[in-house]
Amino acid sequence: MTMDTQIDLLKITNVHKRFGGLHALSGVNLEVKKGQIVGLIGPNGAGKTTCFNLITGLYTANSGNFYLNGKSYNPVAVDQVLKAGIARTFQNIRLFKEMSVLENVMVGRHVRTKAGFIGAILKTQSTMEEERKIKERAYELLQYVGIRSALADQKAKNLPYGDQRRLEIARALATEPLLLALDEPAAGMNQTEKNSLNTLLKKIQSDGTTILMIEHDVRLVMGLCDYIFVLDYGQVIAAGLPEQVRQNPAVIEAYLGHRKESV
Amino acid sequence: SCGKKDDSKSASGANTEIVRIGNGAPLTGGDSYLGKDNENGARLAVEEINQKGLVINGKKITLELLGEDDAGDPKQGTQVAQKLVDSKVVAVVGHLNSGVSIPASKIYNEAGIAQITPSSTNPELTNQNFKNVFRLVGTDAQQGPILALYTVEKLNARKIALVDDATQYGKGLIDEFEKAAKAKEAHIVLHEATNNKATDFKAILTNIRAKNPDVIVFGGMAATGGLFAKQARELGIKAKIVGGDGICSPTLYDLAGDAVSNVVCSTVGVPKESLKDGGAFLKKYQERFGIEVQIYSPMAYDAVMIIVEAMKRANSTAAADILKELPNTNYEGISGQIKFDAKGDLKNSAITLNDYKEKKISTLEVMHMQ
Amino acid sequence: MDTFLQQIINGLVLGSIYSLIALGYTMVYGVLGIINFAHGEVLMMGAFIALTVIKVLNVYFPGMPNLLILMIAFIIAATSCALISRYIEMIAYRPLRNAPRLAPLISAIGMSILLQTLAMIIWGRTPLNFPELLPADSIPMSRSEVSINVREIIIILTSVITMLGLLILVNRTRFGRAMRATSENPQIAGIMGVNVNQVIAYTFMLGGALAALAGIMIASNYGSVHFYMGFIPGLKAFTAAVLGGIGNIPGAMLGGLLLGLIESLGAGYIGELSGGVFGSNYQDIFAFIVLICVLVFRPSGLLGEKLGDRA
Amino acid sequence: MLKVKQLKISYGGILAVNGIDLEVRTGELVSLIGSNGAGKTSTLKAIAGMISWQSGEILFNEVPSSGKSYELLARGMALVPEGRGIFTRMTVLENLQMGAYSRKDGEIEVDLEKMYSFFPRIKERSKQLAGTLSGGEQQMVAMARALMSRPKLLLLDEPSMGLSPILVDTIFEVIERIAKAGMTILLVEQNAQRALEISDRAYVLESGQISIEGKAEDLIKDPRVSAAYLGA
Amino acid sequence: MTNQQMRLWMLFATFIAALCMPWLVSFMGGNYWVRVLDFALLYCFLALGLNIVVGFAGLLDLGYIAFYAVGAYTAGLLASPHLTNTFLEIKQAMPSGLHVSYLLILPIAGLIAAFFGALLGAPTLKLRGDYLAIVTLGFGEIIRIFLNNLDRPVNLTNGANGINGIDPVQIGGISFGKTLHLAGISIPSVILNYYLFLFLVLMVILMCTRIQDSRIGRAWVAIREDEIAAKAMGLNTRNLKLLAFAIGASFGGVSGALFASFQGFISPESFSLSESIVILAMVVLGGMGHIPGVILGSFLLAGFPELLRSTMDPLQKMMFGKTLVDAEIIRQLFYASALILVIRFKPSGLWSGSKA
Ligand SMILES: Nc1ncnc2c1ncn2[C@@H]1O[C@H](COP(=O)(O)OP(=O)(O)OP(=O)(O)O)[C@@H](O)[C@H]1O
Ligand SMILES: Nc1ncnc2c1ncn2[C@@H]1O[C@H](COP(=O)(O)OP(=O)(O)OP(=O)(O)O)[C@@H](O)[C@H]1O
Ligand SMILES: [Mg+2]
Ligand SMILES: [Mg+2]
Repeated sequence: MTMDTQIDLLKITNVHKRFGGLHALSGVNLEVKKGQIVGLIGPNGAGKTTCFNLITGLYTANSGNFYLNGKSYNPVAVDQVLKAGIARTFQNIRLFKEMSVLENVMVGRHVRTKAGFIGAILKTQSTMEEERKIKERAYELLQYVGIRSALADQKAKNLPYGDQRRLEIARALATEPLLLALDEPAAGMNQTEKNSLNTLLKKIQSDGTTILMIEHDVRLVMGLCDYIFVLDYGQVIAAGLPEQVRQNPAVIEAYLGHRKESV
Repeated sequence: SCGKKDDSKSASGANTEIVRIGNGAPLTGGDSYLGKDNENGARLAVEEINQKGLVINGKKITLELLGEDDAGDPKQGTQVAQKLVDSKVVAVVGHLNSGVSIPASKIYNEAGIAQITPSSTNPELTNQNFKNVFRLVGTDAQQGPILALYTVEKLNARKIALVDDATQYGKGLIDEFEKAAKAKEAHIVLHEATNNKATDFKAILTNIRAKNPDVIVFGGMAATGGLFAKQARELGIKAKIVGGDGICSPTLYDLAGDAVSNVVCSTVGVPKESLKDGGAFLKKYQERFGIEVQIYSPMAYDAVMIIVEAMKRANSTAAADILKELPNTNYEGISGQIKFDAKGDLKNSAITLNDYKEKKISTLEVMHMQ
Repeated sequence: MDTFLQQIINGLVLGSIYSLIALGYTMVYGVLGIINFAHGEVLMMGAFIALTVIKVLNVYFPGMPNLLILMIAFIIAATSCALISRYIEMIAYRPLRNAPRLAPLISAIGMSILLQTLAMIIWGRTPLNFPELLPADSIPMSRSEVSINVREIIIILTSVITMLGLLILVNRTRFGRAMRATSENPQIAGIMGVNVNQVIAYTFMLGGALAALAGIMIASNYGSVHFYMGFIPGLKAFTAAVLGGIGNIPGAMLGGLLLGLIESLGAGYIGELSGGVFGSNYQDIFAFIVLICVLVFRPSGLLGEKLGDRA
Repeated sequence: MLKVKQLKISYGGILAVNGIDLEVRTGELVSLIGSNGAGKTSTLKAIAGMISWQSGEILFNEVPSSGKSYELLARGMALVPEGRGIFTRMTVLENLQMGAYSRKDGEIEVDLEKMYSFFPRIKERSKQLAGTLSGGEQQMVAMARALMSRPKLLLLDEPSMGLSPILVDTIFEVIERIAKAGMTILLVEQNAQRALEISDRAYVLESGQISIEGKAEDLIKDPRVSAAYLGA
Repeated sequence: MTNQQMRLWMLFATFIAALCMPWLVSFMGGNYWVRVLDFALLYCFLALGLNIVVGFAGLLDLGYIAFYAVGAYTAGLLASPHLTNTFLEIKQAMPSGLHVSYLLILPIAGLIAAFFGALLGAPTLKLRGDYLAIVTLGFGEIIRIFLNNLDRPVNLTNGANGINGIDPVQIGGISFGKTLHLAGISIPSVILNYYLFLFLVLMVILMCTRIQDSRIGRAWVAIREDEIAAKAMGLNTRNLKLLAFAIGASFGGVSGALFASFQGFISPESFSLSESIVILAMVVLGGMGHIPGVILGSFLLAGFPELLRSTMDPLQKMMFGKTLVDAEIIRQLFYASALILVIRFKPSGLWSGSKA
């Protein structure tokens, strides 16, 4: 571990979120250290996805402070959050279904590029050049997450499920995030597919991207994460290294259950 | 008769010739009951002439009416105009709406074909300095002042409420009325507007009721006017309702019911019953088409007649010759004596004021345009 | 004050008519999620059919009481419109269930034109008088000028009762549950044992009968029937349904009443309010501006639920 | 009870299921496992009459399927669909009532109580809009709803997907319980390990074809199965 | 490579065909058909503009005709005697009337329409589907009603009377409103306008294709596909939607100005709701979001009614010897049935270009 990992890349403090009468999050604090893979687990309806939605600006918090890279940020405009460096995937896959696989990744490059419509109409040199680079990078990313380039022109909706998950990750990576937020990336995968996801996430981590991940597969989470937060009823009930969390009676009671095989 | 072939010179007999007259009017859409009425008027005339037989310059002439649907849409209007021009019509009866007549007139003008509108009242139509445009109705500028004269002087109205339907016709009429009435120092208590697709007039009628006018002048058509009169009665309004030729149709009393007794409306020309063919026309029309004459079909009928008259005078069926002769028209039609001024508008025509007695239009008074 | 009260009454009557139509729109929307743009035309057919029945009855059974005539006319018109509506669904909408969202819009437009043209062929182009079968006796009011008649009261009551009936049907009955299930997810409704095609067909038939009712009310109120008569009220009712939150039954009622009041008060007072710059000719604008303002603050209408598209 | 013969399903020309045969006998718990996109959901949907199939035959209680889901339900088949498919805008109670939609007998109330005893959690929430429930609660509602039709054959499509470990345990316990009580079940699961543990027999579906079938306890030990689905 | 060449040849052939078209048509069917082509081109212009909003960005717009109106009235005011007749101050400054060149009017019309487009877009950003539809529909009606009534208190639009005497396009001394006599050939005004429209439509097609393949076009499609995911990918959906509205509207504005010059007269009747619906039908029936499809759709829906107009009556006469049913009624029936049938069998449009 280098010194780097001790810096909080993301830190949220005392975050509250209400939906009508429902207190979905009450006073949540999280820190994600640079370079780590951090897990966010908890029972269904605990508020994990809500937490993601707040961090990425899709929802607005009722109160709370957000810091990215040591600087305070106000997650109200999703595009601003993304520019600042947080990209995400969705619990229910949300690809641009009718667009091609490649185009999905190219859309991810949007925030890091700037050609306008005038440039497009006039086909200016710089626009063409930028377009070429977007495409090039998109192909690289497909390869990186392990989608065959033969599939690049397929419609996204026609990909197998596992590849759709990978594509979502590639699309998120295209935005050059500092932090990649994954909402149940392994949902609906079988064990073998989960294993290869495991490998991919490790590669992303080692290439310098920090990961915050929601996941119900305990084996995957425990094997992958450097640190884990457990959420229940909108509150952090436990946090620590995987081993610590696994032993925590509150966590066992609310989340893990007593069956040994699942752990 | 047969009109399959495109070439108008080839016909069934060697010595007969098919001569085409165009008609453009909305045959679909909300105004189509008026448009079809116009077409029917023209068709009746064409059929009558064919029946009687027409010989021009030694040739037997069969008239053919090309009735096209302009849908009341200016764009379709120009397409229809172009189609009629391409089909080599010798003259055109149409269109119903001023908004269509005006752009179409440019095409007829370029082609040198006469256009006689039975119903467009926008003064702008004949202000374009086109030599080929004629109209068989009074313009707004002609009808409005006469209605004002009647309302102020004959009905002794002191307080007048105005309602227009925000169309070119209704609004044009009311604006001209307002000008003339103000000149006669009448007091306009209210000027309300609605639209030509409205059905509910209670809101504006309530406003009118609050002002308690002697007369309400309605600028619009019978389809709305009938409902207007009926609802006025329901609100207990006793003021007379005065309107132009647009509401002078059987539809008005169909829709207004008893409330029609309160209505006075004007028609262009002298009363039809007083003309030699007027009453007969209404009957023939009813027999031929199974429906009643609406408003402008007598003018459309006359339009065909004066085209034929012009052919006879020119002894030619060429469009240019007909056009040359049309300004000299002096014809007693079923809509009255038809003469044109330099612009192509009706000269010295009469306007008749009517009310409804026993559900029939009946003449109150005949006045002359200034 | 008389004027104001009168305008409120005018608005309520007009609004009830809009509500009545909007209820039909909303119910079909509630189940299929499509706007049945041909609803206005079904309404028109209903009015014409009722008129024809009335004329026939007048010829063969002179002296039959008005209310009985009207009942018979309504029953026949409602049945016919239910069938028309059902066939519209079968021809224009059913094949497009899985089509892109705008496809049914196109066939609905086609249907509208078709029905208008058919009406034009059958009943001609001229507006026809619809006899006064509902009593139009003025109801005595304490204020001299304010007037409302029995027919108008009947119209207001009809729309309120219709709304209540629909509310009960949708929320309290087994068929209503099937409707709601179908609306949320027809496939899942199917595996619950719901015959989805049948539910949709019945919903359309009910919609058709409602349209006939609305058509007869409009025709009675204004005394006029015309092949074009469905278009504008259809549009207004669509606006009303959206204003209230489309798919929501009380919303349709509220939207309709509000629209009627806005139009009435708008036409009544906009002239004074704007110092004569605007007049009653801006009546329609008023309704749309209110609509836009409402939707800016409540993007799913007044009573429309916020269907959070969850991330 | 259920026989599927040479079933083929295609989506716009793409063959998703390519001629499979399978059978579920009365009282059995059979699972169908396979990787993503293998065609498991498609197969279940075809059996339940939610989608039409290209060729082949589906026999339910010896009678060919009409392909109409509402008829199949009336004949005793129920499906807990992938992704739960609860009616989010209805209350929990109404969802359960929908389950009993085609029943006309007077014992609906009795069955409601029975469901509440299976899943005490949803009794607390019976008046709540189902859309606001947590994922696990929704899954319970979906199961209970299917049971409300008193099915003879229950089809389950990935009932554990997206659930927390503790709920996965609960769901599998319930499945075991109802199977023991005599219900015939066809179970589709990604969690192959757990599914095989409780099943009598199993089929493995690979790119639209059955590659392996047999007793569940044999399949768990089968090296091909453990390599591909158990991540060993 | 040869594939590329094929395409080039095809394009070239189409282009030549487009050039010869009006002569051919005018020779065979008369200028009426050329005029139909002219309007088809104008519709094509409009449909391509609407396609940006509806097809690319997925925003249902039922009031698109408003921008056509804005463009038409811009031309109407800047290139007719109307303003000088009503405002004496302007008359004193320009006694012979306002006759601004179309080289200026077209961009101005585009810009003003774009402004209105953004104006419509702003309050509607949060609305979806049917809610957006009704608001845009309302917007279209609002514009039309204003045009119809803005003759008082000051006469800006001449109200329901419309504006007459609008100049035809004039470029380098050639007036597109009159027959041009050039080296012994006379080119009728409809053909001149055809070339003008064709040129501009080709420009628009080029623009549309380029935008579609650009970063912006991609972003629009992403928004159409899934707005939340698009936001999460950092797209500024607000600006992008406004941009779509504005660009789409500017196309409408320019074509409106062309319409005004072509007709020489405009009135609010031309900008009714049904026109908006017709244009939408062109886009949807042709193939939403697919440029060739949209072009096809606009030509078909502009041409088909006219085809029915000229065939229904002769056909009846040929078959039965007389007119049994009024031509306009058959025309309506056919038109309506065609809409229903086409969408029934081609729910995503005649030429949707989806590879699926
Ligand atoms: N848009 C919303 N409107 C209303 N309630 C919401 C909304 N989004 C989330 N909730 C509620 O907030 C709570 C937390 O939901 P959230 O989706 O964050 O749970 P989760 O921890 O991600 O659960 P799961 O593991 O099942 O995905 C739930 O009760 C949910 O119903
Ligand atoms: N509606 C559809 N249209 C087109 N293709 C489809 C459709 N539904 C499924 N497919 C395709 O059919 C194949 C089988 O899908 P199915 O959903 O049956 O797989 P599955 O085994 O249930 O996978 P999973 O584990 O992801 O649920 C996949 O390739 C899928 O992409
Ligand atoms: Mg979640
Ligand atoms: Mg599946």
